[in-house]
Amino acid sequence: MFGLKDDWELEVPERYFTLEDYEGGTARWCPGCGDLAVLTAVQRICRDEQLPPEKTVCVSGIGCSSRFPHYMKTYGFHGLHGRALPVACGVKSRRPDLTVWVATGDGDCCSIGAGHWVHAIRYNMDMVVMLFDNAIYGLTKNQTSPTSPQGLHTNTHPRGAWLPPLNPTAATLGFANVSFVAQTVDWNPAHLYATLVRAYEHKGLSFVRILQRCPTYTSQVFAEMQKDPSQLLLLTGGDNPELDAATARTFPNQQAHDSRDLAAARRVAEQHEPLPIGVLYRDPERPRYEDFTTVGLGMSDADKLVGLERELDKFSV
Amino acid sequence: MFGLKDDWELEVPERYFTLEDYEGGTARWCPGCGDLAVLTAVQRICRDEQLPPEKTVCVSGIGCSSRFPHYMKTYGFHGLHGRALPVACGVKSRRPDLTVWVATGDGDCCSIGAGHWVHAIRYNMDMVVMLFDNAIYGLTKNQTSPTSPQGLHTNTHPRGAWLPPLNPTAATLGFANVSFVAQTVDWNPAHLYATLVRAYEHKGLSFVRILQRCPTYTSQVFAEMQKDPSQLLLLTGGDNPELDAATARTFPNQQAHDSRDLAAARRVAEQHEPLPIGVLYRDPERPRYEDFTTVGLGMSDADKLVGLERELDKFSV
Amino acid sequence: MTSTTPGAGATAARPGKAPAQRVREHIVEIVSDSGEGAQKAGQTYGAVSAKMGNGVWTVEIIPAEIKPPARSRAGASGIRVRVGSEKVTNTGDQADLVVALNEQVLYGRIEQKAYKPGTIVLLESKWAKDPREEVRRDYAAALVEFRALGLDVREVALEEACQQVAQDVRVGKNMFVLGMLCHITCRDLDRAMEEVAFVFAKKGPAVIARNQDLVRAGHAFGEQVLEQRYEIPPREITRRMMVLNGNQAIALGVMAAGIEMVAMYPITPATSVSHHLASAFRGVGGVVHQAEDEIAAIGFAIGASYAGKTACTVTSGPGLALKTEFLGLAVMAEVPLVFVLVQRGGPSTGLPTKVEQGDLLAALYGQPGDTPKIVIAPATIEECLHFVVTARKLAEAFRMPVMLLTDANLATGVQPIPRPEVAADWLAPPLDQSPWQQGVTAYDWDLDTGLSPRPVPGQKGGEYVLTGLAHTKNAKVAYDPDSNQTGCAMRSRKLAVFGESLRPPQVHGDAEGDLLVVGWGSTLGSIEEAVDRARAEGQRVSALHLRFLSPLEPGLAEIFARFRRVVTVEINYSDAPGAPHVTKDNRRIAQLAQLLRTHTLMDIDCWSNVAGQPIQPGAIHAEISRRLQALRGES
Amino acid sequence: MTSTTPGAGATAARPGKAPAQRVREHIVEIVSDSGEGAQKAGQTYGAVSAKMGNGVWTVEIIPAEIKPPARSRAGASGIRVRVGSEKVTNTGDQADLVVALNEQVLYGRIEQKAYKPGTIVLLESKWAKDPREEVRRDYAAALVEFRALGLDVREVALEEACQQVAQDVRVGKNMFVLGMLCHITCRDLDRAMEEVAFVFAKKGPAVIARNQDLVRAGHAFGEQVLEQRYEIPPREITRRMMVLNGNQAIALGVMAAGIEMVAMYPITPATSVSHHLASAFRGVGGVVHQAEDEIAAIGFAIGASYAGKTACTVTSGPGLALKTEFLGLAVMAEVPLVFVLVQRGGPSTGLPTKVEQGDLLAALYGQPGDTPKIVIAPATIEECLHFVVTARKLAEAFRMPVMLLTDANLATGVQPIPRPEVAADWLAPPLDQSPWQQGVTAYDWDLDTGLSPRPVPGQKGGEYVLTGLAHTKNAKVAYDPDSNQTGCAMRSRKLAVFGESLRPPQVHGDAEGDLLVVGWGSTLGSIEEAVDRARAEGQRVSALHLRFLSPLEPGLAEIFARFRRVVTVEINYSDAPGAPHVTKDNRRIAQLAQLLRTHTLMDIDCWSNVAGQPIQPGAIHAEISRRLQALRGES
Ligand SMILES: Cc1ncc(C[n+]2csc(CCOP(=O)(O)OP(=O)(O)O)c2C)c(N)n1
Ligand SMILES: Cc1ncc(C[n+]2csc(CCOP(=O)(O)OP(=O)(O)O)c2C)c(N)n1
Ligand code: SF4
Ligand code: SF4
Ligand SMILES: [Mg+2]
Ligand SMILES: [Mg+2]
Repeated sequence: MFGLKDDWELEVPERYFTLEDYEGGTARWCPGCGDLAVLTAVQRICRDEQLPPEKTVCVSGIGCSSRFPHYMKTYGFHGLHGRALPVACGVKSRRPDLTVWVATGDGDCCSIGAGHWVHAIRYNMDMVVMLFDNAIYGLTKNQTSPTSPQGLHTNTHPRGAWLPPLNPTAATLGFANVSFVAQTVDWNPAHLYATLVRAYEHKGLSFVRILQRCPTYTSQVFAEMQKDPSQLLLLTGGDNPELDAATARTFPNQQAHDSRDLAAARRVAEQHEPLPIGVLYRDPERPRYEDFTTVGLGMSDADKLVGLERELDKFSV
Repeated sequence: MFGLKDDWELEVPERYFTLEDYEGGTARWCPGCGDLAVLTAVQRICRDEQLPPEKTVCVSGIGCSSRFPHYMKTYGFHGLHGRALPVACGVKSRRPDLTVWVATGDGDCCSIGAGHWVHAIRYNMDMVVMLFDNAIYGLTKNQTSPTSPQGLHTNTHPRGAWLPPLNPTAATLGFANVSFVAQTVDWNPAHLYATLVRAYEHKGLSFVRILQRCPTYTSQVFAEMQKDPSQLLLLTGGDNPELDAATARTFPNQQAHDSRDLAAARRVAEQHEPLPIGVLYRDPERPRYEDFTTVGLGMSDADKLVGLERELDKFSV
Repeated sequence: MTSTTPGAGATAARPGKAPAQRVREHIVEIVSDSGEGAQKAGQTYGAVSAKMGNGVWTVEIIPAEIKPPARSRAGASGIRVRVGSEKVTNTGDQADLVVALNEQVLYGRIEQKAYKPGTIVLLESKWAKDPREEVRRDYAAALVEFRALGLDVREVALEEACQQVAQDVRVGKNMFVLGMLCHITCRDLDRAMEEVAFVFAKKGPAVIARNQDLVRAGHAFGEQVLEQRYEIPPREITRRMMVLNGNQAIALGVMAAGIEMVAMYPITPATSVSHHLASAFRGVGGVVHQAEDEIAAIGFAIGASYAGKTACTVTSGPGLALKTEFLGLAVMAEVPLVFVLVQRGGPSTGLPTKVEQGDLLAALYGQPGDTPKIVIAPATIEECLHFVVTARKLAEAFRMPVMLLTDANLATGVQPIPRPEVAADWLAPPLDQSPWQQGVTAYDWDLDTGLSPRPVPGQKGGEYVLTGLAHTKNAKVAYDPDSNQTGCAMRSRKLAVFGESLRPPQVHGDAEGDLLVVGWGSTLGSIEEAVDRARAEGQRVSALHLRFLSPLEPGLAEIFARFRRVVTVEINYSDAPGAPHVTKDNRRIAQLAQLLRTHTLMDIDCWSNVAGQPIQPGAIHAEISRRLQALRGES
Repeated sequence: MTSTTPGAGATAARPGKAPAQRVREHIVEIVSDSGEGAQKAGQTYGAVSAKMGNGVWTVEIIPAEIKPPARSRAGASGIRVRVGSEKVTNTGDQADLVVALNEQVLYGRIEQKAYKPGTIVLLESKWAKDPREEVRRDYAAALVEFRALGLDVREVALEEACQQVAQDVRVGKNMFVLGMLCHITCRDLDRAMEEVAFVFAKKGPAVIARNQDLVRAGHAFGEQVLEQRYEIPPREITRRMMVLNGNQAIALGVMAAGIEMVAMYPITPATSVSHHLASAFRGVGGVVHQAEDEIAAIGFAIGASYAGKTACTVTSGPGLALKTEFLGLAVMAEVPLVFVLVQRGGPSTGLPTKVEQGDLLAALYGQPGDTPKIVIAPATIEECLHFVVTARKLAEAFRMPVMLLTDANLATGVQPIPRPEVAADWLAPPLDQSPWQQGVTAYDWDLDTGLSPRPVPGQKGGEYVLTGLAHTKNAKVAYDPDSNQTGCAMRSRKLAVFGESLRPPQVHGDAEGDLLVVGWGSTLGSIEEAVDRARAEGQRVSALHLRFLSPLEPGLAEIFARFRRVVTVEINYSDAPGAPHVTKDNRRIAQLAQLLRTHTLMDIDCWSNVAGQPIQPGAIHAEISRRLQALRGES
């Protein structure tokens, strides 16, 4: 299948993967950076789902968060700023056997990569897209991002960011063929983990916006929210993950949400105070682009040659 | 003001512009192409609003529809495929005195230009953006566009387009700082004209999706709708234009719509049968980017020199 | 002399069976408003000729607008067919015979220098009787103007004659014209009937019969139109041939190369490669991805290639511009990729449907930093097919992008070529998913050659992170001076190593002489034809055609040294030597010439233009003569 | 010899007042973990020196990560300050004196060849007593290793000493170090006090006083640290000076040039231009647009320029790649635009914070088709400011984009330069909104010069449609052969005409000799310093520095001809001559060398690397000596 060599066999049964099998060297983010929490969550999911490291690909753009693949001991593609999604889609297009994780920043995805974002949502290929939203350009040192709060003082807007921020979940919910949109925060490991598991389980493109602390540049942006759980609104029911009772109790605000209702999801996505977290929307029935791109994947050389001769015939005189 | 030469005077009072003053040579679109109707509507608005041709700039990308500026006798910028919006924003940024019209195609705006589309909506600069949506790549001869109906046979998808189409109005309504979204059809000149007038009047970026007939490649796409007015749903009330009674009567389906209600607008934007036309959404209060970019526009040379010396002082030892 | 029916300004004449004059070649054009079927008629005419064993080159005349208004000067839609006894390699000089369905469309062709004094123009005469006065006036004026230019205009009441057989003249006229041309140029009528049956096969027997009747009627009518007939004796066909254009050849090459993914964004004149693939690729298990833009297209292809799949992207100038950044990444991260660039007129949007060879330097140097890559340029339609196969092999062997530069001339030119014998080993080997060898790094550069094996996702133990940052052989990001120097050297080294497998190019003509004409890409046919003509006149001129632009084929300096003068002929911009303010010192020269100068330090001159047209052999021949004469003056 | 307090491994010593040794220059580095304030200390040290009248070059040492972990090898954060009696034009060779707050950060610097045997290293000694065993072990090992390399390591109990005055050592240590360095290198303590007051002005008198105390304490402590003191006699200051880096100079240049719009997208090392402008631009009525990406940034700038406003875009390699298509449009449609390119290590994402001169060919040839434009390269921080003014003038006079190539070396190097006398006529003239002259077309090319006046929206009667398609002088789309040829020729002609206003560049040194070293951009200081050293030794070597890359300055061939050998020194890739498989024939050479070869057909050699470091004068000097020796061998 898929042009695999005959002599290759999947050896999964003989192997058991531990967390270490996914740990690719010491992460070099700033102390307290939320990226680390996400890394840990993904490594745990890989372990819990026993994903063979060689069949797992982490794709990213450029930014602090896009260093993600370097800290995974899987295959990785740390490409160009804003271009994680086309690469990830290309990887998946003819390799449906690979598990694809995408790490992208608010600048990477929502600014320079915005066009690909619109279209990757529409392609709806089976992958988890993690938007590390720290409301700032981290790697280039403190410039305004599309999700920076209006008035935020940055190096490019020293008198405060001019415009109201873009809302990544609301925008995504307006794109055609959207199939999974969730929101979570890096500082609640249980919710983060559970949400990413849901994303992983969904067949199609799972878009997860992760509010991510950047203590170096935007410590103030999520500080309140982090201290005061009442600023979060836990979505429950529907496709939302079941949290253990202890974790669930830490959320004073909870709301049952029908994640199959697009209009409801859009309404919820507009909310800020408290900020909804959980699965906003899911539609398991949306067509996936790989259903088209994988056609013919297993074709034998003999069949290809027959096909080729047939094509040559069409031009022959 | 705005660095204009002292000896220049606005002579508008002495001039009266006729339609001819906006007609820039024979349009070279295919017979029956809907682009012509839009051109005529814009020329009429220019005349009716008595816009000085020299103060009017039409900006476009590349595509059949992007030939638009060539047929206007105003200033024009027929730039690069997908890049009409950044150019238009640049024009407006320091020339708030100019009226800017943008002509862009469904490929130009929603495919290659999608990233700029997201952000131009957010900048919300005062201009009218006309999306000529013929559901196809016209100029390059019949390739699938993001708005092509699923199953449409094109040169790149001879067995039918794979994915469900992107909905330009629904997407735009998900972008931050959106201030005006309307939808109309090229084959109803009264509604087209009235809608574009509303767009012109709105201060901020007015995004108007115009369903545009392409008899050459997608004659079937809007044919039914064109023949059968019951496939359209006329939005009324709120910011919607008042149509004359005769025109209004031709719409069997009408619906009162609160164009200040974003959720309602999004709901309406999802409707297809019948297809809503009119102003889906308007918010006159959104910040406009030119409020920031025009700061300092009128500064005198003397003041600039003072400012400059002050800056040099900061580095001086 | 001309039409059968008395029409305004048409002289009645009834020649008998016209005598056939033997010619070595003959160029016809059919020009009309768009939608009149001229192209179908011409293609069929070309196919008939190819089947007869003639050399053929067909090229469509495409108007700038999708559907220009009727009778517009810039709206010429049509086709040119050059038929010869020998192999025909280019579109040729000015036409011998033109069938024009109205007079206005001829203006554009005249502007493009398609005709010469003496070109016979068979012009539809109905306009002389048009109810609109301005039409009659324009028609009359054109007749005067065309004749003043020396065109041999014959008014022909085509529509009137056709009406007698056609249900709908507008639809049928093209086949009538086909028949007429078959008569005039002695094409085999039976083959024409066969070909018509083939072309209309899908439409059913009634349509076939109707069209065959039209051809027959046109054939009969042809007798009455022109006293001359031309015979272009064919050669016996010994190999199985295919008739196709360069873009179709590339599409077939993609399939034959075992490439399984082409990611693209529509752009003229590259798009038709994907049109063809979109319908055919499935037959060999491949897929076309129409991306949201060019950046995404190349990114998608690179992603697929990273994942071990053979991938290709196809574009033209503006698309190349957008792919610049990803192309640099592919070089840096050593991702195999076949990059097909169908060049068109530039700069910027330029002349989208016209030919230019103006992207050579952008391909070589366009990406910031040092980006060694292989750049090759097929010179014929046949090479368009085979070079894709080569490109894929090289991309994988050298773990780098390979660029294939063609142009609008190759893309749209149609020619019979030998049908290739495709072998299974052209196809991609199955994806290697065996465990990666322990101890081998992700970029395990052979320090001598720069070559390294490539791990592919799925290979256990090969896990690495591809990055566009400077990196070590372990694929680890590194900012130290030595790592970057080493990485750059290894990537560059591969070109030196590949270059060693190349042989010096063959000189066409004598190995020494007065003048060497150097070219690349689609100009091969015209250049060699021009050189052959000059050589037949006894001139000491030869031609050299380069297929490899990076690395260059070896031995160029030695070859050049054996000629008194070396000049490149290219379709791209160079300052005209005598132009105001242009000196020998500041002259901006053509792109290959520039490359060859820095490479050989020899005074390579250039002769180039950006007229957007294939360079005609006649024009090259004239330039050769001019230069040789100047040289004789010198010595 | 070392610390005042008995610490593990530190020898107690109490030297008296150290004697001051007069030196012509002195290079110090302060290296530490990030966040320890080393850069502020060094900048203040540099400013004090500049005010004293010394030549100064300061450059920050920036770690790859935002906040690398403490004590990490790649995490060195710090600063290098080169102080001289004369003007200092570059970062110099290996350091004379290093203050290191931990031993680990020294590894990265050693790797980057920043030190030499004999470099004095004042190393914080507290690590010897660290509670963590591995820290003590690492520290001990490093001492051995560093001393084996010949470094003159002196352990100093810095923190301990500082603790006696500082509220918080972590925050105060940098000022303590500043004081210590002021003592060792005989900096004027009063000026240092002034400067500290200036730096902390915003924080109020208490903070100022506390920091001044720290400086004083450090100064006193300095007496006890090192027996040597160094005196670098300054020269009298005759002009008002400014101390700034190249990016700040560009920002000031933008303001001085009357540019009113800078559209950019953040990218290292260009971003800081926009940081500076974002806070300062408002003072002269200008605005920075942070666009959604680089494509939008240049599009926005082009839009503003089309509308008659002076506009600029600033970027680095990957951004240049993305701007390729719009840059081509600006050339084609003749839109004035100042395009600042701050080069960094490539290809691809490469070495984002490191220097390279690798984008010259991409700037010149990166855009498909023929895209003549002016390309200039400032060679000094002062020129960074002035060349922007020039660029704007040229862009408007020649109606084309002007590219200004700087690099990370200029961007981050800090130097005193004469304060410019800004004139009102540097600013943009008011927008011309007077009616357009009847009968003048939108591209009313002077057929001799290619120049044309430009209508601006608002000008009545000037209405035209700018297009990237081939067009006539009326700005009408045209597909005919002549229009495109003419348009291309007119755009190219402007370069020839501009070139006539250039004069041959000045040779630094004798006008003839054995070796000419040719450079461009930021290497000026190092090259000339190296050449001066070699000349002082009696070598027949000179230097030539090019500021204009397109068009090239005239007379180069004549200048080159007066030297036996010509070699470019560049920071970009070239194959090493002796490397495996690299021959004279296939060697891939440095970018300026390539340009000069095709231009002069002379055998220009190159010496270049992609180590990501400024090329040190000592290294160039060594290379000069090597080459001259080889030459002597030859003759
Ligand atoms: C084409 C290009 N433009 C700009 C950059 C510089 N750059 C690197 S990362 C980045 C933005 C980072 O912000 P974000 O995506 O939010 O990621 P974060 O660092 O915050 O995780 C930018 C502008 C680049 N590398 N390439
Ligand atoms: C960078 C670039 N890519 C591709 C093209 C080719 N191209 C021109 S127009 C067009 C699409 C036209 O479709 P649309 O925007 O819907 O406009 P329409 O012709 O339908 O009005 C394309 C792909 C181009 N000119 N430039
Ligand atoms: S700058 Fe912010 S986002 Fe980047 S690593 Fe540091 S804390 Fe994380
Ligand atoms: S192809 Fe379609 S969109 Fe283009 S001009 Fe013709 S009808 Fe209009
Ligand atoms: Mg971010
Ligand atoms: Mg369209």
